[in-house]
Amino acid sequence: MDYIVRAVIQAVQLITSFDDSVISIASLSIRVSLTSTLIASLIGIPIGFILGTCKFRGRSLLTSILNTLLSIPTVVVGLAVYSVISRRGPLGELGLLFTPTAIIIGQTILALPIISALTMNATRDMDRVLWNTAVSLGSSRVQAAILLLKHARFAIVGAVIAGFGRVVAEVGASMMLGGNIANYTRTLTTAISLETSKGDFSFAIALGIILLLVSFSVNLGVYFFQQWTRRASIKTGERYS
Amino acid sequence: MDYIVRAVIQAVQLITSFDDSVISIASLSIRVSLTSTLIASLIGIPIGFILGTCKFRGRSLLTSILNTLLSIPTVVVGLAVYSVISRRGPLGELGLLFTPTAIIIGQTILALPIISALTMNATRDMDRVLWNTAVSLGSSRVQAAILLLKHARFAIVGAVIAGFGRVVAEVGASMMLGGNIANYTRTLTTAISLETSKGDFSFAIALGIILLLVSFSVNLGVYFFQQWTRRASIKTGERYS
Amino acid sequence: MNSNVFEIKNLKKSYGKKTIIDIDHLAISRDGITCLMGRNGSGKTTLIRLLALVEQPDSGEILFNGEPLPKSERERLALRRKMGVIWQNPAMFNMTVYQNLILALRLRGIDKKTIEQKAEEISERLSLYSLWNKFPSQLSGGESQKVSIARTLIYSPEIIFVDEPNTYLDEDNQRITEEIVMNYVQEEKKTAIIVTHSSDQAQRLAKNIVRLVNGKVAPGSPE
Amino acid sequence: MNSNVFEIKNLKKSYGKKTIIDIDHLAISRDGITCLMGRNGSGKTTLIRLLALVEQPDSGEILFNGEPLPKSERERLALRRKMGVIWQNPAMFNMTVYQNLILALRLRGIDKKTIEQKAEEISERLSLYSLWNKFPSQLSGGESQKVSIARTLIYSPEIIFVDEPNTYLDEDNQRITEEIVMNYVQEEKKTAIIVTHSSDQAQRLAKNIVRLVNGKVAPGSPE
Amino acid sequence: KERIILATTTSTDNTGLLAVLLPPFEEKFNVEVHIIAVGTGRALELGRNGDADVVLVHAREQELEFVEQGYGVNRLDVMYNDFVVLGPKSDPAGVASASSVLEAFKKIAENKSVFISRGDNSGTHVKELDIWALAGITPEGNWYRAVGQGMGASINIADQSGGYILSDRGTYLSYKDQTDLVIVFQGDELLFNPYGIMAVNPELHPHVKFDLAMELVNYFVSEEAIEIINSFLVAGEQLFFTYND
Ligand SMILES: Nc1ncnc2c1ncn2[C@@H]1O[C@H](COP(=O)(O)OP(=O)(O)OP(=O)(O)O)[C@@H](O)[C@H]1O
Ligand SMILES: Nc1ncnc2c1ncn2[C@@H]1O[C@H](COP(=O)(O)OP(=O)(O)OP(=O)(O)O)[C@@H](O)[C@H]1O
Ligand SMILES: [Mg+2]
Ligand SMILES: [Mg+2]
Repeated sequence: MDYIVRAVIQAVQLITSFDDSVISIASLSIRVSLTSTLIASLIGIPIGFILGTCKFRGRSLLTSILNTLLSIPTVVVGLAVYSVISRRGPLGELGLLFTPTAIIIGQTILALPIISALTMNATRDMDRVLWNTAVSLGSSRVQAAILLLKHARFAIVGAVIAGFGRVVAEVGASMMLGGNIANYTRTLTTAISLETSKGDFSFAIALGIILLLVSFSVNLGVYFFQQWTRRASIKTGERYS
Repeated sequence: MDYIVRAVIQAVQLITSFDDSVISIASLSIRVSLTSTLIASLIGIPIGFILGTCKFRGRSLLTSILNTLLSIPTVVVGLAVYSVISRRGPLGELGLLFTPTAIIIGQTILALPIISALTMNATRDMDRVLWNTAVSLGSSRVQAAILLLKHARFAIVGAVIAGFGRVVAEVGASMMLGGNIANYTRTLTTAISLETSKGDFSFAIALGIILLLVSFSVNLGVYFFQQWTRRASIKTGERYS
Repeated sequence: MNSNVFEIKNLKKSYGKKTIIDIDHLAISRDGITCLMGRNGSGKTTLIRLLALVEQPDSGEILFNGEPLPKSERERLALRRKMGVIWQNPAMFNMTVYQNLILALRLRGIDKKTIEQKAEEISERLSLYSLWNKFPSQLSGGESQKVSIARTLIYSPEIIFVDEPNTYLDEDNQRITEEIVMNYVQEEKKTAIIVTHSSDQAQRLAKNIVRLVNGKVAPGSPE
Repeated sequence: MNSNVFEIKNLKKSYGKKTIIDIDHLAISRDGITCLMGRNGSGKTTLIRLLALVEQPDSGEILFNGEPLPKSERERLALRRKMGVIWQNPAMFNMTVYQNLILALRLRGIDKKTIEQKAEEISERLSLYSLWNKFPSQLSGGESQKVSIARTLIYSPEIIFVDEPNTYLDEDNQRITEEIVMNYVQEEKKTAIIVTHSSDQAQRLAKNIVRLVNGKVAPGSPE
Repeated sequence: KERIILATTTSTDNTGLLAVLLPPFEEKFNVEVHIIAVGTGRALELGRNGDADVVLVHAREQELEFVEQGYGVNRLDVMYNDFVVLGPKSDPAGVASASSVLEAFKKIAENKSVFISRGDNSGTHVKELDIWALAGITPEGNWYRAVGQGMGASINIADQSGGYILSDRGTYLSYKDQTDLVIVFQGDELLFNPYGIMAVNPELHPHVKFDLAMELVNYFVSEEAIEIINSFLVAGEQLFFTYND
């Protein structure tokens, strides 16, 4: 328990002292993870939607494969991407290894399956009647898809949040692809892993607490954004009620 | 690319040769992760259901907190549990550290937020009318909850699978709490991390492939179980159709 | 025994700022059919939700057989199991029609043989056999309404609430449903409370007609 | 121009092994109201799904204004935008009533001012103002039916399909809906295809009555 | 079977030495030695908390401090190997011609050649910092990159960025096939890498299996163990040396 108490104190100190290196580490974590979550959402939500709503042969096999990809270890993704972008790999010339971009690539791959799988689940239970309604009101297929996603927005936002949670917390790919280089590719999780290996457990937990605070802010941001769009949508009709 | 090709060959060899140590590592991974997913489901599904369906003050704050817990790094959970079950910790006397039980504790804590959060999302979009129907047909509250969960079973099973994916793929807590002891607490992920640290990347990826196969089998198991319950349910009325 | 199944005193229920139900006094007789009428949004469905114990009033009292509704969840459940509601919107669980049909019996822990027998009985009367293995999303509107009626009648509740029985039904099925309900009330001496928008139907079936206007009982209704 | 808006030849549609629609020949006139009748499960809603281009037939041909329905998604969309369906089950999107109401206009990229004006017009006729800020789960049965009618009429489709217009509506609202549809057909010269179970209503409104029996057109219907 | 927990460094375990060294002991005492292979810092922390019974690491200063503070007892020198300086074949800083490791490090710093530091307080990192200090250099700037990772991963990063790195010989040997780096400097006395073993103090942690721990500590310096250590080869080279000469 010791560690935890000390960790909380240390976390408070780190935050109140605006420690430069901690701020730069945290901001890298946010930037990298938000970017990869965004890219993964743009690709993963449509994939999940198609798997969830279109009936075709082999769908249940694809579903099982997608679910399996949820359990791909981060370090394996790290290794696989590494073997492509390392100097000896096919994309070696781009010199991506040990840069923030490399981390983004790895994290995008990590976030993809979870975002697609959860979108698939969210749209799978959905009523066919809603699709018919959207289409008969004059939606193109894409418009209808967007409408259904909007309808199930709680679950879709949940999928994106789970994707963000996965990548901001992961260490295997960031370590492997970013290299944990101080002031350049050191993220909160690679820093935590470093402190742990040094045996400085309470500092590691303190960084963990900061990571959770960072993530809490992101979640609050999402929450307020939702509230705001909802209020805005109600405003439209306010005059008349 | 090299690594990946070699890894695939190595994975095939490992599997076809029924390598003893690989089998014991894989079976420990399955046992530990299934157990923790089960425990986390028993606790997490009800929590998620309550957060999803009951309206009360502070619900959206709780939701944000739950979503934040999705991004708790595995090694931080490992450290926190460590500080409780370490010899110096309050539960030190139980001697749990570096045993499979310790891993189960850590993984259960890791699976809890994701299972609860996804259950919450799945039940949040649900129609109040369904609850009224269940209740007026004579369900007790618990029966009604079970009915609604059954109704949204795709998403609920999805939540459990995502929880399993998270824990079977995690390494931080297993490493910290299990200690990666050969033939005792070495799981697939800690073995992967060991091979990575040794620089044997293709062996690490080979183990990663085996992990995915293991996880695929579990997913297929879930799939066939669902098919079977569905078929069984249809059988009941077959005579008359 | 009291001749009223329900007696309502000063009942109020609001959603947000709007008062939906505001009834000073209303008695509903045990015998015969009571028809509940009123314009769209007048509070008919809300009143049923309150009487059938799926929702709690904000204030006021509902007497059931002369006694106040119980507070404990146990007793409320026991009471609810004597009642049945055929809701306005036939929501069904994502299971086969057969499973939806026998749900209430399973919830009550009835034995398998009785369940099968009752399922056959009701399926016979409403021609449901061919639907048993379908899922709700595969039913036509009228078919789901029939299943919704059947799954409530299957457990022979003492009191049934029927919120617009004719919805989606063709004329034959409307007649059959009417007959079943009439038989239920006249032969088996059960109580039925029916919401309908058809004055003809109300005239034909009802012993008493209660008219709701903006959540209040209109003058001319009983009491 | 052809006097038939739809002409159907050898149309077939099955779900699983069961053939739901099996129509050798059927013509639906552009003028006046065509009523589609038939028992529950006879295939009325399925036929509407086929005619309104939300589903593809298994075989056979549907001529629209004398020409076969287009194959390309682009043209199909353009055609669908001329049609409107008031579905049997008023499914609504989890947005405010106002947003549901103006959805079709937004999908067509109509400008904001026109949208507001049309929303006000239709809300006036069906008394919807007070519902604008509600969410679908907060509506009564009749209220959602009214919204469902309004969100289709708001974009003045050339052809409207109405699957059981009376569902959930009180007598006043039934009358208003009937008037709106009559006016739509008589004054604005649009086409309406209405499913109803009420022979009275069919007699009152229809120029032609088509009767479906097990997916086939019953003898005595036009052609 | 009883178990005894040995906390040690990853580099020790990864060479495979313990896999041949421990089985005879396990058989003799009918016990299982559970190896927890972690960083030096964490291994000592496990000892401090009483979560390990025996600690085997290579960071003499820290070991002595550990014993001084009363956490460890009966520390014994077990064996040693050495550190080597790795670098690209082209050796841009001309380290190969240096006469001492201090000179080698000076050349790297003067040339501003990329240098990868473990940066994780491991035994190797501590040794590297000692050398910089003795050489009178404060390493900083873009060429000096602290990566905070294990030895293997760090070698790999050095390889990918064409830089120099200080490594223990064991890890390098097991990596030899997969890296373009070569040994550019070795053999200085300063690069001596001694391993020490110690039991966790039973007065602080009454639950530790002190008797078995002492047996294990003594076993490491027994004739039998010395024989095994000296005949242990990696890639045809002897890796660890004992003090019995
Ligand atoms: N959850 C809710 N939140 C807010 N308002 C609600 C909610 N449920 C119902 N209402 C409002 O309460 C009023 C009464 O609803 P109720 O469903 O009882 O009407 P009803 O008499 O059954 O009407 P209908 O004949 O259309 O079914 C309606 O105006 C409706 O909008
Ligand atoms: N997705 C589906 N899968 C299987 N069967 C279906 C499906 N949709 C409809 N059916 C069946 O097709 C038949 C015709 O359905 P349809 O909805 O067209 O009937 P309807 O004439 O509109 O009936 P109602 O008056 O009850 O609305 C019904 O027996 C129904 O069970
Ligand atoms: Mg109602
Ligand atoms: Mg229909």
